[in-house]
Amino acid sequence: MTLVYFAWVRQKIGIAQETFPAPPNVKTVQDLIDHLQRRGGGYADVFADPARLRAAVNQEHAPFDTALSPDDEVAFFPPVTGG
Amino acid sequence: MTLVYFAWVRQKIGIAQETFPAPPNVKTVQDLIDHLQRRGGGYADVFADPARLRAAVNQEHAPFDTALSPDDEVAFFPPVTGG
Amino acid sequence: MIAHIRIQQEDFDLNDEIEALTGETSGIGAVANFVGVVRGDDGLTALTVEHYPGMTERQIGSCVEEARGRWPLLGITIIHRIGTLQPGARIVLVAVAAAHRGAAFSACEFLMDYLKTRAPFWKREDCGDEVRWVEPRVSDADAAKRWA
Amino acid sequence: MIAHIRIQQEDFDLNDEIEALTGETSGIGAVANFVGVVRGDDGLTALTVEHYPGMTERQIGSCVEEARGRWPLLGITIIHRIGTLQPGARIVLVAVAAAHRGAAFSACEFLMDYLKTRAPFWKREDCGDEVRWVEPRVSDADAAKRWA
Repeated sequence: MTLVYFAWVRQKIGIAQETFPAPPNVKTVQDLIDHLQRRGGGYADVFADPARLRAAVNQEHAPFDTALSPDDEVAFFPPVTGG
Repeated sequence: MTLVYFAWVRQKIGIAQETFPAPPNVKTVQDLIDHLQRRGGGYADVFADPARLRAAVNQEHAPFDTALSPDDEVAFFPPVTGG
Repeated sequence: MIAHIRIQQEDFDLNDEIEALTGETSGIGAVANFVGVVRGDDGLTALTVEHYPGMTERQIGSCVEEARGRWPLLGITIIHRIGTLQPGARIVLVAVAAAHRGAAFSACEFLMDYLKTRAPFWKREDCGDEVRWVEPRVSDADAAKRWA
Repeated sequence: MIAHIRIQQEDFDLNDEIEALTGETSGIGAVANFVGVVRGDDGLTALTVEHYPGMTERQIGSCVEEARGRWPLLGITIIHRIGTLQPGARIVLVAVAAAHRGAAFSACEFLMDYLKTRAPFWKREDCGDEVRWVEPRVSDADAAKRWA
């Protein structure tokens, strides 16, 4: 699984992208959020309040109950502010 | 009174502008239409069907019951098609 | 708020017009524009636009005043070309600047609807040897009624 | 119908973009455009736009497809700038060509509303020494809901 971060999510975590070998209990975006939050540091800060976050799976907007597969690209970012 | 004509109204009458010393019985735009229609020729043709015409008095759109004064500029034209 | 109204034969430069609008005020975040183009369908070979000098500026000016009263606008530019135009030529520009896009879009549509039904312009179409004056579209009258 | 979607640092030329749109088809009578500008209020010194390459093009592409299904359109150009922009700079262009203005205006507003709420762009504001990420506006979410 590839994880990508944008805007203040990227700034707090400190990296833009990482490879993540998902353990078997990470079945949805919400599972992934719970898992990453337990890493502490910037991750704990970012994922402590998931209501401030949005996710995309394979470049499509994805609610947190979206199921994940090992080859997915999962992105976390704040609500978009373009235009 | 000054009379001005535009688009096919001007083409049928054959002139763009004329000075018109209004007789006392021409009190409204409708009176003027009736008067001009009796001139015959291109005037009769143009003013035979007033529903196809619009008028302006002193450069403001004017319904046919608008009262006229001797110094007015009165325009006749088809519905506008700009933009 | 500055309003630029011009009736001219020449084409216009969109970059210059938008820069002139946005350069005047620091609070502008949105510019909605409408560019009208001479349609080349139905065998049209040329379009000639005639207007009523004086009344045109007066009617467009009153449309602008009405728009200013309805929305918080920061700038308006209206350019209408006259004379003979070829298919594909630009015929009209309405550009409206505001802080946010809602007001800019609404005022731009409003101004186009009012321009179409109030400003004294008339279009004559040349289709080969045939010449005809354009008839008003009922949909334009309906569009203008939305704002009443 | 041709759709041009570009994500770029450079500014764009409005004349060129409108000519490219209208030169493609003879039936175009209306081009509605929206130009977004970096507002210079609140002491803003610079605005930096970040995006998610790949997802951006995909999301804008699906907005374009949805617009094409709703209105009879003849051309769409969407340009969004990225990187650091100064106050007064142009940030986005949405241009929509159609035979008549109703469809062009509606689709242009629709695309802006969807772009604001779906395309993965984020804005960071520099106000002197202070840096802050722009928060989404509730009014943008409400605007997008109109089309649901």
